[in-house]
Amino acid sequence: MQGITFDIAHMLAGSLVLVSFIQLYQQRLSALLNIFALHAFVLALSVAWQAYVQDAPHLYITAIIALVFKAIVIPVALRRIVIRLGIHREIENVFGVGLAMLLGICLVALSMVVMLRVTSGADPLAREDLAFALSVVLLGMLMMVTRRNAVSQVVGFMSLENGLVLAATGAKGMPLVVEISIAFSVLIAFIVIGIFLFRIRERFDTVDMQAMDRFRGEQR
Amino acid sequence: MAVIYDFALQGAQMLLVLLMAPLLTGFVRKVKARLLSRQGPPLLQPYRDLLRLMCKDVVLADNASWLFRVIPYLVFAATWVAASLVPTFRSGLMFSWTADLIAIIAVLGSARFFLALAGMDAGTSFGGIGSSREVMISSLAEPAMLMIVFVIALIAGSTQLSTMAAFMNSAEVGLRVSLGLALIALVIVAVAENARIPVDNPATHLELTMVHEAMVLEYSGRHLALIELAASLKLLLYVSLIACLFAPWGISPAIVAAVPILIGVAAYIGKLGVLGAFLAVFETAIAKMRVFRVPEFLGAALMLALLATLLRFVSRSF
Amino acid sequence: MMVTVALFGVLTLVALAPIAIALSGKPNATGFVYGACLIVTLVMFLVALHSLLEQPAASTITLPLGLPWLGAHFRIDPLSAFFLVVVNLGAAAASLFALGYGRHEEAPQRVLPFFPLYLAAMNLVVLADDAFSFLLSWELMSLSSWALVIADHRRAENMRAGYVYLLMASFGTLTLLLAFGLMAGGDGAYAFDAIRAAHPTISTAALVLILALIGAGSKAGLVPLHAWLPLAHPAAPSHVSALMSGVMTKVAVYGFIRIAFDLLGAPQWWWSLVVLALGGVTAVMGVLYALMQRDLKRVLAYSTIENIGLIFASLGLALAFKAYAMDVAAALALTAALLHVFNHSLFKSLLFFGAGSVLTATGTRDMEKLGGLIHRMPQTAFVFLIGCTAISALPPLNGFVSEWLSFQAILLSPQLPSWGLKLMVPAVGALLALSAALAAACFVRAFGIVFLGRPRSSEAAAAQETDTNSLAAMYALAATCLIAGILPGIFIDALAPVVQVLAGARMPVQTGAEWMSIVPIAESRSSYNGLLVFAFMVITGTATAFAIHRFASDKIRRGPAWGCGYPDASPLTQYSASSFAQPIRRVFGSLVFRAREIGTMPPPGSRAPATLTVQLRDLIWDTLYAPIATAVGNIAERLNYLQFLTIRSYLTLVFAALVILLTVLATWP
Amino acid sequence: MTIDALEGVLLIPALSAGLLAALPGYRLTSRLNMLAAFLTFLTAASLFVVEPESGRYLLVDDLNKVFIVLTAFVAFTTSGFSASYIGHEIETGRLKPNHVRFYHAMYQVLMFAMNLALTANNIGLMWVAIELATLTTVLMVGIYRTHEALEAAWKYFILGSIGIALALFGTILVYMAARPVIGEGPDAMVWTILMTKAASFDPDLLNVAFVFLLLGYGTKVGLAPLHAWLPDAHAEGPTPISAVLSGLLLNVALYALLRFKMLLALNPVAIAPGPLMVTMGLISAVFAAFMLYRRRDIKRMFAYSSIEHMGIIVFAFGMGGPLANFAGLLHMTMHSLTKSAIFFAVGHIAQIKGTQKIADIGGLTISHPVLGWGLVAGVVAIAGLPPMGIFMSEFLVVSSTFARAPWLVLILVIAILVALGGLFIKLNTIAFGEPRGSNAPAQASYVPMFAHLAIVFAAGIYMPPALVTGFQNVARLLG
Repeated sequence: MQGITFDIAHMLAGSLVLVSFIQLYQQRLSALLNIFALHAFVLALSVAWQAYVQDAPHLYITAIIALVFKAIVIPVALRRIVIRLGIHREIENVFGVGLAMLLGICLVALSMVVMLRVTSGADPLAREDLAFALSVVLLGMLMMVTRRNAVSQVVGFMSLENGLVLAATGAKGMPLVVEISIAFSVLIAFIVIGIFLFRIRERFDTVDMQAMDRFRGEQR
Repeated sequence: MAVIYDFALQGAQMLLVLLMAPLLTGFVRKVKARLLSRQGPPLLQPYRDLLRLMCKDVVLADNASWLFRVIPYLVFAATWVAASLVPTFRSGLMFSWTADLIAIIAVLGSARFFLALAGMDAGTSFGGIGSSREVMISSLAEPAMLMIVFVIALIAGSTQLSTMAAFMNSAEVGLRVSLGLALIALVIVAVAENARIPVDNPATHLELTMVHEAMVLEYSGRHLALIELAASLKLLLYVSLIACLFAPWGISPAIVAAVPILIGVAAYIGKLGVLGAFLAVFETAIAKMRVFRVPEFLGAALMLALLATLLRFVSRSF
Repeated sequence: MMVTVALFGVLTLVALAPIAIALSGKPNATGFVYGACLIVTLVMFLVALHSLLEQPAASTITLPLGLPWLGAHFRIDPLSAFFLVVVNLGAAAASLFALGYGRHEEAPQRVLPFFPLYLAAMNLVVLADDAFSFLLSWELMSLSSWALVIADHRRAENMRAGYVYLLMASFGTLTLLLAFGLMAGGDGAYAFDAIRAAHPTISTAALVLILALIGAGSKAGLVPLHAWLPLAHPAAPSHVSALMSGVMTKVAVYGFIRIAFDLLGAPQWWWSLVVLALGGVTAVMGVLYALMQRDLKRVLAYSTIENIGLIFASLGLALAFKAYAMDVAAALALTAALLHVFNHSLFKSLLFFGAGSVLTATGTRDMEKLGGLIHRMPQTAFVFLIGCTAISALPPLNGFVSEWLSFQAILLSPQLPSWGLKLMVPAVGALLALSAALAAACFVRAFGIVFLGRPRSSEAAAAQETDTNSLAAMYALAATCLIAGILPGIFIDALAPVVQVLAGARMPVQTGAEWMSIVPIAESRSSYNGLLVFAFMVITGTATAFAIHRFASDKIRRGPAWGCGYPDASPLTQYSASSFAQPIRRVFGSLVFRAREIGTMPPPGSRAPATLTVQLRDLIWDTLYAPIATAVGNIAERLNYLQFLTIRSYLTLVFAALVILLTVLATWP
Repeated sequence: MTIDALEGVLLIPALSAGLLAALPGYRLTSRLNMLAAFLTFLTAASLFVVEPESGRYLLVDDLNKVFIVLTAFVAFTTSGFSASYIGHEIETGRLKPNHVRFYHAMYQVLMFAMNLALTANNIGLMWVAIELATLTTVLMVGIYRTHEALEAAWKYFILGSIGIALALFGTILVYMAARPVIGEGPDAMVWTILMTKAASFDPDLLNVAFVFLLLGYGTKVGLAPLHAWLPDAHAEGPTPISAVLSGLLLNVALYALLRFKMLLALNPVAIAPGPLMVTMGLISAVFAAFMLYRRRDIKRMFAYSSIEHMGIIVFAFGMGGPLANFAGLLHMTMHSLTKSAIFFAVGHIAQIKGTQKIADIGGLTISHPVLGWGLVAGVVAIAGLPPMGIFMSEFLVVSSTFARAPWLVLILVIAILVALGGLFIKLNTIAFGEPRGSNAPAQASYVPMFAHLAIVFAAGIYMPPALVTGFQNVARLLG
């Protein structure tokens, strides 16, 4: 029984990393948003499984939040914004997808080395989870760094947060306050980003950050 | 009684240098003239010149200040005091400890300092040219002189001229490379300090080449006399210095006796004659150099003296 | 007891600062502040003199200020008493001078609050007995003088001078801070008593000495750390310049002596090599720079560098003797250094006062625009001349005495066992002799161009004699110069307790010698009697004058000077400051300054003027300071790109930092 | 039910935030704001007199007492400055009345968040509080709605969010490390419990956790290369917020770092956090020092100076030892007071001259002597010149660590010197020379600025023994 629960948790967490890789691979905004929905969905599954395994019903709430907000509401909202603002569908990458994937693999390897090395005393479930969570976090950051487009950066940020949720749920017995705070932070993040996107729409003609960088405050 | 005797001897020395100075100048002139197959002025001519100048009116430049009038007395006093402190016929005179060799040189430096100021007082370019060249020459001659003092003092263990003379007269000295170098350097410095050929020509009044004479160009009458007398005293001082340090034979020790003193006086006059003649020969044999060759000339003296300080360890009795 | 009185004086000075702010704009503020400063510093001078001469045991006090667990320690021992004498004598003279000079100030409210603060800070440095109080006062001294340097802040060059000054001062303070950090160790034993008790290892002590030499040397103006000095000293109002040059550099010397002779314990012989070499080079470089300047106050500032070089050379000699336990010789060298400290504070203040009077009277410091002031300002000229004679190390004034003592100490060098020193010391002696001769040239030039000849500008022609307060200050200093020159034995004996503490021995008692001679070792070795030299010169001079006037002629006629046949020669045909320096520039300049003279001669028949341009390069600035400034500029320019990155790039930085740190962790053994 | 001082410093701002959000009129609200801040300060000060029991959620000890009182004090003086500043902004129309309502409410929310972060006895709660403070300031920075302000807020928001995420990850890791020892549940996040058991935590996990916490909270502290938000946020927001950011928020983040450092210091096997902090501190100090030279915006320049000082403080704490820790605390306190005083001055200057461009400001000591000399005094203090308090802390940092790590301290000293050069080269043009720009008379209260400077001055010469004992206790706690 222990083996199967562990395997399933492992599989779900691993697929989250895989979905992160797929995100990295995406070239088009709409596809990226779809994949992000998938990402959130896998997260929800994983959290639900943890809730089941740890016998911690409050984690179901987190799973539901992840499912409803991240997998459905946000992708829909972002798609609307994309359509309404008429943002270029193509995503500009800083460097090629191949290199990004390669870097991603390196990051995953790094997080494995770091995590597997350090938590030798902890129970394996949490340890695997943490390693995957760190991978997801790092991949999310990589996406933010390699994409030039604001919407895809927001997506990168949110997949980073997914990694955090994964880590938090993996930490057995972590108080509820954390999950709620994550949910809150994502919510606030989204709201504020939304406000900003609106403002930016008012003031700037594009959400591409390069254009915004013209207003650097201090002229060279 | 002894105090009076000491006073008398010190006074005698003061008078002696004062009286001998113009004579030495006259003697050098005479020898030089003879070497050039000229009759030359009489030996006593410098005295007559001085007396004549003393009695003349002073013509001051319009712009000359009080300083200009004070300086001749200052220069004369400083040079005379310095010259009186160099042992001539007897060492260990009453006030010989007033100033050691370094101080004597510094007193001469004071005289030159004021003379250079005098050159600038009238507000003409001549004085300026003379002063600026004079300080350039002295800025090299003075360190060279001090290095020479160092050499001898490091060997003799004293800067007190009487002690130094006694030491140089003793068997302890021996022949040393560094002393030889110091002597050459001292001669170079003496030539430069006294504005002799090849550094300067005391007889010329060709404006662009002169140094000392340009500086005192505006002086006349008694002021000029004092400055000329100071120049003669300075020459005498250097000759006495060389005599006292490198030919200290015959100088009377500090004892109360008449005979050694008489021997001392005779030896002193003899040394003046020999060295004066050397100077005349040297001056006749050499041409005056361009002003900007002088630093090299004096630089050589400085280097020789420095070398001598470094070499003083090399040969104890070589 | 003494230290309490001194601290009370300091407190009064500090309290004057807010009073000065409150009084700003009032017409009598200047008189009040300077008058109060004068009284306070005079009292403190007497207190310091009393503790120096009466030698009560070191007087200490600890106040609950400064570092909380340590408190602020203050102490008067012979060394600090001596420097208190120097500081307060200079300060009193400056206050007296400023009573007159300060009235001409454009913006007194920018000077008045900082002046007493500056005096207080200098006193505090000397009084401080723990590292924190010392450095705090040290930096406060820099800061308050910085404020004084930029008092005339509308002139861009003053601001630049202040900037360079503040940077170099902070550099020095930080270096000293490092030195104290080493001496106090990680546990913070900052009290000087604790530092004395600690015995640093040889390498630590050596490092401390180097740091102290850099730190105190940069404040004192050792080449090549002198660059700020000729900029800052002239920029300040003249009474402040006098204090900066005459007194503050001495406080820096105090810092070095305190560390090298007192706190560090027994010196190593090779320390002296460094100090000697720096001292000798500084002396020559300083005076060569001085000879090339045309700004009168800058000449004086560079001459300060020369004198600091002399002092440090003597200190190096003292260190050498001390390292070999030749205490008597060390005492001689140290006496020479300390006496020169005292002497230089006298005549440098005097000269700066003179320069200040000239500046007030003519409105310029440019020597090429001055001349002939001896007619217009005879009294200033007279005292300035005394200052010039003294600083040129000419007998019978005081500058010669300390220089003579240095030479006597140098002549003891054959007794040193180290061959390096045996060969080095005479070479340094040559450098000192060279610098002394050049100093004489420099001050012939300074006095001759400024005071003699004919006025080179209408301002110089219309100059007025300065006021009585200023003159009183200058006369007082000139008289002290003369007294110290003809009766040096008294001053040497007064220094004996200081030297006894630092060198373990003292010079023989001088005041007992017949006719007030000074005899450093033995009369057969060397002696000098300033009183007799002076008396002989006065007697022979006046006797001669009397005799000639009485028996020969005393008539005077006036006539035009010989002008080579040209009528009405313009004053500009006189020798100028630059032309006066030309022979020396030719001799030394091509090496030291890369001096080049570019002359253009118009073709025959042309009426265009011929021109002569002299180019001098400050090699130390070019090779040391300019590259640092350029490097800082370049680095700043490069790093500045980081201000203009996109958010994504900043994220990349964060990301990179994270990845690097994780990698470090992953590979941590 | 009685409310102790600890709850008081949370409740007063929280309640007044609600009140201020509801009330119109800037005169009234700014006074109320001041009143609330003053009450908070009084309450905080009472901590020194009566120390309440640390509870399960709130804690008080020597370390955070210092921070709380400092925060409350600067927040109070800043509210005073803010009152006159905002008045001017309303007059010139840069801010609308409804913005002001929002502003004051946010000001109190910010105070609440900071106090919560300082008093929280739970690593999760502390995290929440710091995030709340960050988000509040994001909104305040963007309040002018200009391109630059929005861009600065956006930059702040994005970089801050990354910091939030990293810090959360670190917090989770600490929990993971504590769980095997303390057991599941909220206990494993309570400071007081964590501290007693830290020795037996998994050291490797703590190491990773500290990396994330250092980067996460380090972003808020403004350590290079995580600093990018800081200069722009300082430059584009209202000046009172710049003062609060530099003077307080950076401290609060630093406080969090220090707490975790204490935790790690208790674990004998964990890599000492020292080297990491020392490295980051040095990088920040050197980097910020050089950045001063090319600044053209007066507020941005002082923002970089804050980075430099944060670098020095982090360096001091990283080096550790009773003296260096003492120095770090002292430096932090003095920097808060001085930097906020400088921002008060800068705020008035920018309002008088109508610009923040250094090139357009000049000769202040002539045109506005009080303001100009106040700025000079501030810069003198911030550059570490005596007799101000920062001199004392820099003295202690450098002298106590030089024997241990000479090369590192040498770098620090160079940074200090370079920074001094950068500050004064700008000060020279701002405060001296011919006056440039508008000569409008200043209508501002200088009391907050000079109050700060007076404290900084006094601390440089005399520190009350009670304060010293407190600092020394904390220094000992920090290891």
